[in-house]
Amino acid sequence: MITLTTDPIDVTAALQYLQSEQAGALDLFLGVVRDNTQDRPVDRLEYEAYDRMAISEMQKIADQAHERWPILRYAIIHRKGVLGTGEIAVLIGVATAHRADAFEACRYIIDTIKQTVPIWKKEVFTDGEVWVNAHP
Amino acid sequence: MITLTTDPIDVTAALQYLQSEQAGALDLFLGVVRDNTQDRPVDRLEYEAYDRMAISEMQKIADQAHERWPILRYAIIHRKGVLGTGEIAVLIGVATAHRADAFEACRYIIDTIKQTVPIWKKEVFTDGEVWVNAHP
Amino acid sequence: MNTPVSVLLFGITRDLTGQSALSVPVGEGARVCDLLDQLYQAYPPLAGIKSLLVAVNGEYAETDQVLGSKDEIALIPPVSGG
Amino acid sequence: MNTPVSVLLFGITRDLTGQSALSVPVGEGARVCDLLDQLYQAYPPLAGIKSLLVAVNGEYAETDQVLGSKDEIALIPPVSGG
Repeated sequence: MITLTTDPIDVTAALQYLQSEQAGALDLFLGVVRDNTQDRPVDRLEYEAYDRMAISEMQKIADQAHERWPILRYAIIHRKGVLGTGEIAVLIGVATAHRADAFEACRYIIDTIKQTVPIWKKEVFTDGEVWVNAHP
Repeated sequence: MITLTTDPIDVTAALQYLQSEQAGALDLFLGVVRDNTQDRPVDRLEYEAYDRMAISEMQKIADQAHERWPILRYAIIHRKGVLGTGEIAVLIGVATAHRADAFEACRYIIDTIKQTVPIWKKEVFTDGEVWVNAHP
Repeated sequence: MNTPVSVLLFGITRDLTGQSALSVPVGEGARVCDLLDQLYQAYPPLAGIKSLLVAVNGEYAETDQVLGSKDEIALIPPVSGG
Repeated sequence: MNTPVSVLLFGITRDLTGQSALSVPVGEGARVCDLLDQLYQAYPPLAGIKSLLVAVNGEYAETDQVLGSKDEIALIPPVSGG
């Protein structure tokens, strides 16, 4: 299940979806908006996506993970729009028979998402704003 | 937060507890009762604990994790008693500023729990039962 | 003869150009690198971005990929999702 | 002179002995390994367990640790939590 949404991420619904009779392990990663980056107070984050490509790139990552690990169910949900501190920006959930696979696949997915999926985050501070990673 | 309980594990309450203003990453691991072990159908699991020592050993593991990773909040909840398939046997949750720490600490905690904490699991099949790991 | 290609802009590229889409007249057989050269000339601040990739029809493109007028082209500044 | 120590049993050790606690008379200055020897003689099936550790007052004990009559002793067969 891959979702790109402006709505708040519903963790309970995702956990429900990830249930499977054969699953012995479930790893769930949540990326949350922190209240500071390098000690500079963050007021909010603004996430923007190239929707079509973001979804197809997330699908590629899920397919690669499926090839490498015996995944029973997965959920990838990325938020976009304006997020305040404490809000969930991304949810990755992986259910497998054994725990090593769940941890590894979950981490692979979030690590790769951060490298290849066309989603951009602007940090808005009380005294300015910056597109993350954009400058040398 | 360390809990050993006969009650069903409340994931939502644990996630609530794990929230923190500084947390940018939360990794949650759930160990779930599968419907089969080596293709033999499992009817239920029975978990038994040496309560006093199980709690102190879990506390040691949490303390070790705290020394190795900058953990903001953690939750370790282990179920005991009779569990049917699909029920959560263990929940490990770790909130950190950055994701690598959350993944590593969470995995360290569950891996070490399985090695040192005096909790025993009996698999009850439709045609017999066995204490897991007890025999050569 | 120049044909226009349409280019979608996101994140910092949108902020630097003040546009969320551009119509850029490129020569027949123009490649991704030719488009980038033109854009750098028109909008010099784009050169200050750490790494600027181009997607064609929703896929990352090599710099020598030839562009067509019906392609959906997008500038992909360094991503920062998650 | 033999003094009894109390031993808690869990999991497979409880099943094999049919007891959840035992009172074992051990000699003065008996160590963990002496207690295990006595238990193996009284309950030979215990020797079939892959690895049998002993906890004293809630801590894993070395085999040469000396036991006292007020210690809370427990047999720890291979754990299988999680």
